[in-house]
Amino acid sequence: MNMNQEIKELKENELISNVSRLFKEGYRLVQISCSKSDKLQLDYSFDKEYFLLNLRLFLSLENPEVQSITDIYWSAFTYENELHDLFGIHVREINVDFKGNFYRIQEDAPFLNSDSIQHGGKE
Amino acid sequence: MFKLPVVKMLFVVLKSLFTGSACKMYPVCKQEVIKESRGFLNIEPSLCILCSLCSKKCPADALVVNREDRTWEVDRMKCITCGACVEACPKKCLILLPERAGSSIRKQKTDQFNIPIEKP
Amino acid sequence: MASRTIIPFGPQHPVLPEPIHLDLVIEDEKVIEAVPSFGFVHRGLELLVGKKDFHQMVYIAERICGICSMIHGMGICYGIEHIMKIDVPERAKYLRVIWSEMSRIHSHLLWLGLAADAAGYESLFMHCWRIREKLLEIIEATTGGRVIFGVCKVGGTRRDIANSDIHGILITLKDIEKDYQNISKVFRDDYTINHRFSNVGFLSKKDAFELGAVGPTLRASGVSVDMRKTGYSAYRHLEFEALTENSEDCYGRCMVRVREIFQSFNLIYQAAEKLPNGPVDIKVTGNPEGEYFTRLEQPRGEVVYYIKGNGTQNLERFRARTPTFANIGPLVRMLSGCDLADVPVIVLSIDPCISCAER
Amino acid sequence: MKALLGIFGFVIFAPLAGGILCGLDRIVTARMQGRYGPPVLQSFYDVLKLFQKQNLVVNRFHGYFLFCFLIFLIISGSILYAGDDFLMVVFALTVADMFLVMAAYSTNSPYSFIGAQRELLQMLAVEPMLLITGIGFYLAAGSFDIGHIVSVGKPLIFKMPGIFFGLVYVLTIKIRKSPFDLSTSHHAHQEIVKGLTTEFAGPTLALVEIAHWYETILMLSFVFLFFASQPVVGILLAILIYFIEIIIDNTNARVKWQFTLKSSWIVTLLFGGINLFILYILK
Amino acid sequence: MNLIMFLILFPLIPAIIIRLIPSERVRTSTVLISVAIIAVASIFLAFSSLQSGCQYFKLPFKNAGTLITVAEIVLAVTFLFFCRRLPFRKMWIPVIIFIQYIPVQYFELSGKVPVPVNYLILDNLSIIMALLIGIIGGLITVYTVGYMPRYHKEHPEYKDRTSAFISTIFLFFFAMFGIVFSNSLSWIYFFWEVTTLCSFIMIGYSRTDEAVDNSFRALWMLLLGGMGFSVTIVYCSLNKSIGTIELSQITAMTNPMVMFPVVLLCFAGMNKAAQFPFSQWLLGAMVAPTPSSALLHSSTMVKAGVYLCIRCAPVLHNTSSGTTIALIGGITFVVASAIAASLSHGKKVLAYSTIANLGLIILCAGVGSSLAIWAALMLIIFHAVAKALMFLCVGTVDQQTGSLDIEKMRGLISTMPQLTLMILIGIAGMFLAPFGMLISKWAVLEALAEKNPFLILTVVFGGALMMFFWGKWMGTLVAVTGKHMNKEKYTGIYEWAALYSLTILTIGTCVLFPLTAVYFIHPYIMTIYPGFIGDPLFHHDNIIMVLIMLGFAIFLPLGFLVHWEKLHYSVPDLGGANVHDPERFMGSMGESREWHLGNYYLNDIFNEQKLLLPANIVTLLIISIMIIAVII
Amino acid sequence: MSFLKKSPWIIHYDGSSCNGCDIEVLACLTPMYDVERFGIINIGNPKHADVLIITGAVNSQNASVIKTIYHQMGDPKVVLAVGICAASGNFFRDCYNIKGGVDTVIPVDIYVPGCAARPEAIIDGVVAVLKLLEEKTKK
Repeated sequence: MNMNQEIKELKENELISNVSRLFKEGYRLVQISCSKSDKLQLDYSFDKEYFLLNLRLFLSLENPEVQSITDIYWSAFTYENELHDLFGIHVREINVDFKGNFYRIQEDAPFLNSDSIQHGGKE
Repeated sequence: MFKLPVVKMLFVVLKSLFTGSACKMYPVCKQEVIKESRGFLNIEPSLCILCSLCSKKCPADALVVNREDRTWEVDRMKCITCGACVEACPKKCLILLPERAGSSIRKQKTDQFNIPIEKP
Repeated sequence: MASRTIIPFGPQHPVLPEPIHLDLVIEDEKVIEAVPSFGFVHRGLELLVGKKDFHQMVYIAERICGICSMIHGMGICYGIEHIMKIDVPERAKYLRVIWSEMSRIHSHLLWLGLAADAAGYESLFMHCWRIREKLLEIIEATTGGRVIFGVCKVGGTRRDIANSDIHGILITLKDIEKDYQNISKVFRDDYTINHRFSNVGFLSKKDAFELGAVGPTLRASGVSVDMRKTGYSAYRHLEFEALTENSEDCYGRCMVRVREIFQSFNLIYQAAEKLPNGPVDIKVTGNPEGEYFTRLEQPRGEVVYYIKGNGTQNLERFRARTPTFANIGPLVRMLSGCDLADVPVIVLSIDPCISCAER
Repeated sequence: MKALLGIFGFVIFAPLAGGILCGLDRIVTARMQGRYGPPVLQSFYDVLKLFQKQNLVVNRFHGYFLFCFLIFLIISGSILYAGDDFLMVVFALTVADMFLVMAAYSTNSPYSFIGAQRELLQMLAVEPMLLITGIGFYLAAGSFDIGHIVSVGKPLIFKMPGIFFGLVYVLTIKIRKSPFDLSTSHHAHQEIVKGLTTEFAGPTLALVEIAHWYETILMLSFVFLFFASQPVVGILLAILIYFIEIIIDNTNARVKWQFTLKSSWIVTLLFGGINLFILYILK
Repeated sequence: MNLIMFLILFPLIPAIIIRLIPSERVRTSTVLISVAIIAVASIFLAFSSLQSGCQYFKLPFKNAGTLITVAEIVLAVTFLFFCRRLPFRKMWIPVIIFIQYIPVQYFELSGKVPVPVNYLILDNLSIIMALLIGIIGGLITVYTVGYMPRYHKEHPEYKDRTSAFISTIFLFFFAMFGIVFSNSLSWIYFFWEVTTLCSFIMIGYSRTDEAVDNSFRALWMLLLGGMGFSVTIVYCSLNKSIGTIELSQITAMTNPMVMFPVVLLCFAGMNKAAQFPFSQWLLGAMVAPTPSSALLHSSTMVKAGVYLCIRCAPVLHNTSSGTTIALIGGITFVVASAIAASLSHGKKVLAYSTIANLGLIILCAGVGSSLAIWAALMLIIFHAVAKALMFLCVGTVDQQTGSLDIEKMRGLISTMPQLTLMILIGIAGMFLAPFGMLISKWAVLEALAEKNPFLILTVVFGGALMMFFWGKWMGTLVAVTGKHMNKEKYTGIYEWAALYSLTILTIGTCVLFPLTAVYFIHPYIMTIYPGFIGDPLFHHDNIIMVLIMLGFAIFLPLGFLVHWEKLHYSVPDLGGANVHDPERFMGSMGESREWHLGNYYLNDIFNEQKLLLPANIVTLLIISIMIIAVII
Repeated sequence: MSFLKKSPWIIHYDGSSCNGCDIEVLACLTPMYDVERFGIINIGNPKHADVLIITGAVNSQNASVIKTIYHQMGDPKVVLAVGICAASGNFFRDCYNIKGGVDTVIPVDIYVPGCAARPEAIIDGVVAVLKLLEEKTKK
């Protein structure tokens, strides 16, 4: 089953070239996700004939910033706005920029501030 | 332009007009109880050992086990009747019944059970 | 000399069972611009991984969405099992297939009803839901819940269907299928349904693929992508084809779902026939460590879970990319240029599950 | 005197009959959908309840317009039951509808505004057919006078089947049934909420409901006129037509305004026009 | 007789005074006094000769024919004078002038034209027209006095030529009175051309490029209509079986030869009444200041066209030419209504609705039965009153808000309650039962029902379309936006005087329509159709019903004054996306956003560009076929 | 005599719920449960509605929506909170974006428990609401 997935680590400046190569090769954008450990780990997942290719980027926790891929995959704006709202990642040049109003959460970037879990409960 | 099977819906509609409603008439007729249904968390107090495993396993924090007062409480307005506690209970004293909790005008609807000290 | 009308559409709106908001700019009922808005259902449950252990996360994952609950639960279990290298008993795999196909039928019937309702076809809505209720009875009798199944757990299933009951269930299912047959013909042939669905919400094959549409939305544009073909659970032992339509519009999306219901019935029959004996779960010890992307096929399309464990009871990251979320881009594209009356139909044609999308 | 009696009868009994008819409609609809349905008197309960509700308004204009709507609808029916000019009935009906549209406009709310637009479109779709019906009566019975039309010996349906079909076609629009319930519908699963009644609440909405009863009876009276020489058959057939409308309501999705307008105009031109032509030749 | 001559000639006096004395005070007082005199004179004329049937008058002096000939030559020279600066590619306009004047002048100078015996006619039709011109035209003139200074304040770029404008209006009265009282075709021809000249001057008033363009378009189109007269006069002179140029004699003939001149006269009439394919000049006239539009659309100019057609109606009755003319009217009615439904420019909508209503009148004239003429006359009266009111109201709104767009009139009832009420009355007068137009439409339908079911189709569809666009407009006005700022206070006393008078007139004509019918219209119809015994609408309780409805329509508005108890105010339903400001909602991007409502214009179906060309082509074809058929 | 209990019209708003309760509320309208027997219509328009049915918890964004809908309803009105999310917020109350049950923004009259609440439970709630409505009109 693992044959169906592959994770490829990238540097930040390689992202656009890789994504546009994948676009030309006929990959479908599956998702963009992020998870936080000591760094921010961005996963761009693409699919071609049930094969999942992940491009992985690492961003620093301080002022994370990444270039938008919406010029290549138009519909990526949903994921990128989500990244902005939940992780506070500044995505440059999104085609449909909600400017932090995608989810309209009261606190900024809840996923970035990991302690928000602790005082999250409101009885 | 008009495909003939436009009659299909006519058939369905007329059939249900003449065969009567499919309504269960719930408050008038009694609810049919499906015995596998997860509806209502109940406890057999005599078996409980106040281990509070159930309240630890509960994802919704609906259970409160108080060892000092020897009480076992379930808040019906928090319980999601998932059955995690039933699985966790070492004494098998919890059970999910097919009945369901009634509505209430209060936000909390706590059922408190006193656990008898006597253990077999 | 048309003049523009700018109105809000939702969040509270009778044709939308769930809150979604659109800013509509219309001209003679022609939509010039539609900007969607989200966050009315956003709960942030992905962060609950910090508070709940991975067994409890299954319950939470099931409550991402009440309609897709079975497969959400199954997805997280599947991912954790994969990370922990647990081999689930065969019977559990087949049972999972049966339940997920039941959930597909009930979800599609629900959708068909809502779509009919959005097109103003109230009686068809009622009949779809009447049939759905019969199925829900079976679901309740086997899982204990009507909408939240709660049968999946890490390492197998929580309940078993007794072999003696299966026969009865199959008979009831066949009845339901027969009943459904009439309804499916209505969807296929009815003139007004055609009028409302055909050539509405056009999404070309190329667009559908590039915009990352998933599920029936993608398949209705002629792209054959069905995650069940990856063969998770017992799907590798079952015979089926990914159903596609080439009309690239709401009618195609409707027909894909209409046909998938028959397919699901068929899959249930196959699975019930092949159902092996044996236990339904194995004991799980230890904690997950590692990461995995689970991809399953929900009624609404491909769902992707990213699960990352760090060796503790709590997962480090749980992310669900739900089909609706992927379909929002295509939805925005479809909405421009449609009629106001088509807006609900188009919005529904992606089978939006907002609570899935926003989690 | 007879005219006064007719008016009096209409004003008193039309809402009662209309309400019961709507109640029956709801039961039959429910049964067709596999449901059980509300009590027969449900429509009356609804209206009485609405009178007990708070009178919630956006501004005080629309209540006035709705009152005018009801008044002119009653006038329209009264002209019919007084046995006067058919065209005048249609014109009064137009005025009534126009007041409804104005009421919706005056609230200045998005959904009722769009509802009002659609109502105008529906009027646009309906009005030619209603007038043609009147002219058909003139050609078939020799007079626009309803008193005269009723007294014609043979049922007029045989002379004007095309017009009858056209009228039944647009009747769906008038009694606000699917597939043509564009501007407002009883069950509000519609893209524009409740359409032009969105902003009416409480007693003002009750006026709309009562007016709807009057309108239903008025429309069925139009149908009745085709069978006027046999009153019993006429009433039965009018009820049958209403039943057919319920079936149509339950076997069709709501169509778009383009279809509504175009199809009703085509039906009007085709069936109404040809029928008029034949009547003219026969005359 | 003297009164008629007085009415025709008197307007020349103020015209000259105003032209010569530029003082504003003199101008104002002259206008007011003259208007009063004209109005009183026309009313007096009406009361003195209402029951005396049709009267003809000879001229007391001999050389009237020569006088008119000289005047015609002067007129032609004036036209040519205006054409002097035309670019070469438009040189065909003077050519038209030559073509139509030279033969007529030749015939007249050479004495081949038969000399009419009765130069003047006075019957109820003339009286109705005279009343409309005298009263409504007069009110419009009064309005102009208040309007023009403000117009120039708003448009400092235009040269202030108010005196010329107002004097043109009086010249217009002169011409119109001339048309309605003349019986000699050459006289009518002369006055006809004077109206052309006046409208030319008025349209080109602002001297912008667009205005000049439009004025020349109006000129050549109207001259083309004038051609109908010149040919008629020549034909009538040549054809010995006709041998007269007296309109009353021509229309009383049963000779089939008379068909050709009558059709040509109707052609001229339809041209002046802006029927398709000649509608463009009237639309071009929109560039002129509002009073001139009001004048052209309501009581003068276009009414001259339909007046002529109605004069011809008895001949057209039951002929194929008549049906064809009716068909053109019907097509105009439907298409103009459809186009009006797709427009949001207030004045344009009014213009197309004028064209449509004139189409209806032409249709009636073409049918020519007694009831049709009854309807046509009613239409003329109601249309003139309501349209004048509408134009003046819209002009006032334009001055106060700076926009003629119907969309911008949303919520006008909050900002300009009185004016809005007037517009509403005007609109209601245009199409809504129980107001005037509806009574006429009713009559039209009843008239057509026995005559021709095909033309009925045009009427019912056109009527429905008309209801659509008026309804839209009415609704837009009554939308209560909650912005309460009175913008009306800048309206001047003259404007209010004219507006209130017209409003009262609109209601008055509606309430008193049975009297109008009995005292004005029935006698006229009886002169043409002696068998006419009052119109069939009057049987049963129809009148009572109409009056009851009218009562409701007039007295129900008092409901506004009653303060409803127990109202709870709320905000509009915006799907829950409300913010504090009821005019805004929470937009998708997380910012509040203003919601906005715009009417439907059904551009897919009814489109000015799409409909105009085919309608013009079809009507042009029909007219050509008709004329050719009549010649053959 | 109060006719309110004979014809309560409902409006349904989905807060941050998981859809489970929503489809059960809808299921109440459908043939098997058919609440139109009590004269209930899902009117979908706050101005016409008498009963506000809310499913799901309240988050920062839909709080204002719920408040707006509540204030747009004419008196007398009742609020029915369906499902335990609407009552207490379920386990979502620990989430960063959830304020808690419906009662944090508007007063709730009846709570219906269940996850997801069964149609029968909702009908019970509605019946309780009918009684409450009569009491409210008497006041």
